[in-house]
Amino acid sequence: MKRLFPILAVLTALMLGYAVYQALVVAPTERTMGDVQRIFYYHVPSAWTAFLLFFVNLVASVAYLVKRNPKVDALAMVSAEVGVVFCTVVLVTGPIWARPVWGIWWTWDVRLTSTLVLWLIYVSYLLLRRFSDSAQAPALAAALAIFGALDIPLVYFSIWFFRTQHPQPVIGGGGSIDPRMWRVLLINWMAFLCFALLMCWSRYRLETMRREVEEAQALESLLGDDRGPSAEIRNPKVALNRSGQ
Amino acid sequence: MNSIKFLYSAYAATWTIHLLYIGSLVRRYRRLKQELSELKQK
Amino acid sequence: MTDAPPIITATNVIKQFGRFAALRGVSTEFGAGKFYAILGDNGAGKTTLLRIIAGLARPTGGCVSVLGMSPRDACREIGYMAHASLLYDEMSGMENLRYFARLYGIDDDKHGDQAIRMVALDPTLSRPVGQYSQGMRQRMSLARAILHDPKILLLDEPFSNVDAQSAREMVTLLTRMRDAGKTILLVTHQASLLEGAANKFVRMGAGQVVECTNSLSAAGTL
Amino acid sequence: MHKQSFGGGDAMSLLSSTTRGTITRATLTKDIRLEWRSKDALNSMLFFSLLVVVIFSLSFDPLAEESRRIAGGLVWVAFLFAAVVALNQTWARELRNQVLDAYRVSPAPPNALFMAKALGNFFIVSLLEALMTPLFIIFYNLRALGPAWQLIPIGLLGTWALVVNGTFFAAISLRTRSRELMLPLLLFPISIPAVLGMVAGTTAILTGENSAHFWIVLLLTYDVVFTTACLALFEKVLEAE
Repeated sequence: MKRLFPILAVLTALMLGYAVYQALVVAPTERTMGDVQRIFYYHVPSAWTAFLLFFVNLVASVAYLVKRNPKVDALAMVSAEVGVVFCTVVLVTGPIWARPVWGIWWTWDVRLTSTLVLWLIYVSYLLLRRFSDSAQAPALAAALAIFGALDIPLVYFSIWFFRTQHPQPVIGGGGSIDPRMWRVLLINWMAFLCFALLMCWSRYRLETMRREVEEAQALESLLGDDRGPSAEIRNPKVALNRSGQ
Repeated sequence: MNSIKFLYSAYAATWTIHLLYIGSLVRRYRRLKQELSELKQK
Repeated sequence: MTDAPPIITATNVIKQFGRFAALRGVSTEFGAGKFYAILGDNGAGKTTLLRIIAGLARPTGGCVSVLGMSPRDACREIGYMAHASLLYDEMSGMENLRYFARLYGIDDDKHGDQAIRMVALDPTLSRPVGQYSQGMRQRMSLARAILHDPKILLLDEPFSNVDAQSAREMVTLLTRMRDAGKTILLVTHQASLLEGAANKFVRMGAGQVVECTNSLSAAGTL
Repeated sequence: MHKQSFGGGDAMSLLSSTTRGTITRATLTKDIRLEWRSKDALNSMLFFSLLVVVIFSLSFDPLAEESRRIAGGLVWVAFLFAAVVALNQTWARELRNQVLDAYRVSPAPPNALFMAKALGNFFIVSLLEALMTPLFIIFYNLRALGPAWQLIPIGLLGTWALVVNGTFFAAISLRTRSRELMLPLLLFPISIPAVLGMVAGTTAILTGENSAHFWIVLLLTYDVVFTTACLALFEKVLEAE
């Protein structure tokens, strides 16, 4: 497994390079938008990757509540974190694309707004993980992930309806996409998927390592020679959990 | 065309975000390594 | 380890709170109808072990069985008392017990009345519990723990806020309950109070059971 | 050695569903009685929302026509913030003297506790809304141009939407390091569709330009979905230790 990592890394780098070449040189220039349309090859694959990762997070969260397997919990947290990174890319590249094309940075349309809400929900998920201690975080975070997943269709519907009531400047593009564009898009998506996998992999290894260190420190806290006051006094976090059941 | 600078800035932004994240991973990894070596010394 | 049939069994129980461990592999048994004093320094894992037996905390590893069941399933046979009173300060003793009785599916006032009398308090007292003296509050807390007549009593530092006189009265109460057939596990660092009262002294250190003896003198100086 | 089980069915099967109702009722009466004796949550919330009304009305000078368009947003944002004040108090009483542990060691189902808390919060927040609505009407010269009776289902469904998730996330955030700070951070993102439903529905009725039916259905769906989710997952939150 460990040998596979550098191989995958090299492969991903090659793919990403090839994908950039495809996106900037090979793909045909769009008629109305011009070259700026090439942002599409970064924006859309990032969105798909983010959604996929959030879906993985949901599956892992449900699985954790059923099986209580700490490895599944690590997978849930890793997919959420990398998902937020890709979602950030979507939210940053979106306005950069919108500005030259629509003349505005942002519009409260369905897709933009629900992606923003999705991002907010998963940022709150990561915050919850950061602010709760590691004994309780998995179950709490899993519950929040399920709530988030239930929320998304409602968010989409409500905003969709809200927008149809209040007409917006018509958003261009649309229509059918040139098959050559499709090909470039898929190549880019594959490259970004590999890249996401790579990041998840490293983050997962980091998380496993963090847990190992934590375990070692826990043992140390119990056996160390400098064991003066109780763990509760030295670690206010534990004391708080005791008092705040 | 002027819009080309938007294209480049979008690509640059994407990679800045990814590199920042990878940087944070490396930083966290280093800190863990250090904690691990401190633990081993004890 | 015990001469009485075991009623609580802990098998290789591990508990970790983030960077701190509380228990690292506790395996022990508690026999029916005995009075156990669980002793040890702060941070030795006494409270954590008790909370796991009470079903309040989930062990990181290993398992605990009470009467052959999981602690949660055995909850009707467990009475739990902590150094905090576990009572609503703004309500009177009887009002408190009436509410907690409901949680056990008990509808009448008889059980509450009986429990309050057993700890030598007056059930008709209308003062809110917040205005009780420490000793009285502690006894009311015991009344709450024995409300549903459990087979097992778990007490976590019951003497931490009370004067010596009240503590001695409490010990007498507990020995009487032990004689009536209850199994008692009491966590404390004031071991001397239990000399002659407890049947077994379990000493914990660094998240493990260090020794289990029949008298205090053998349990080392504390 | 049997496997240690904390999961769903065990604790619930200990008591029948009728006793579950009894426990919910007992907990609710207990909470209302305690709240009546101290009036902590109610007083702080009332004063807080009065402040919100006054500060909002200072920030612009509404004409009847204009205020109709924005009042929906203002009213619900004010209620949302006031509700957070009340929701943060929900579990405070159970933490004092660690009474929550007494509930947790009993065979009483966690669901019953959740339902009692959510109903209690619903009661308090509704009371607050009933007291504040006249203030809004007076300060902003409000008069509905659409069917005003529809404001009642929107109010009830919207309040339940805030309260049911609020109670749940208050239980989550009380297990984190910075309890009171965490609640709005978790609650607001999830509540966005509900808040949009309340605001847009109220505005539709006040201006009389659109029908509010869609928003009522949306709020109803939201309530059903999240009440089910809360009841299904609350045990996992309560037992997370």
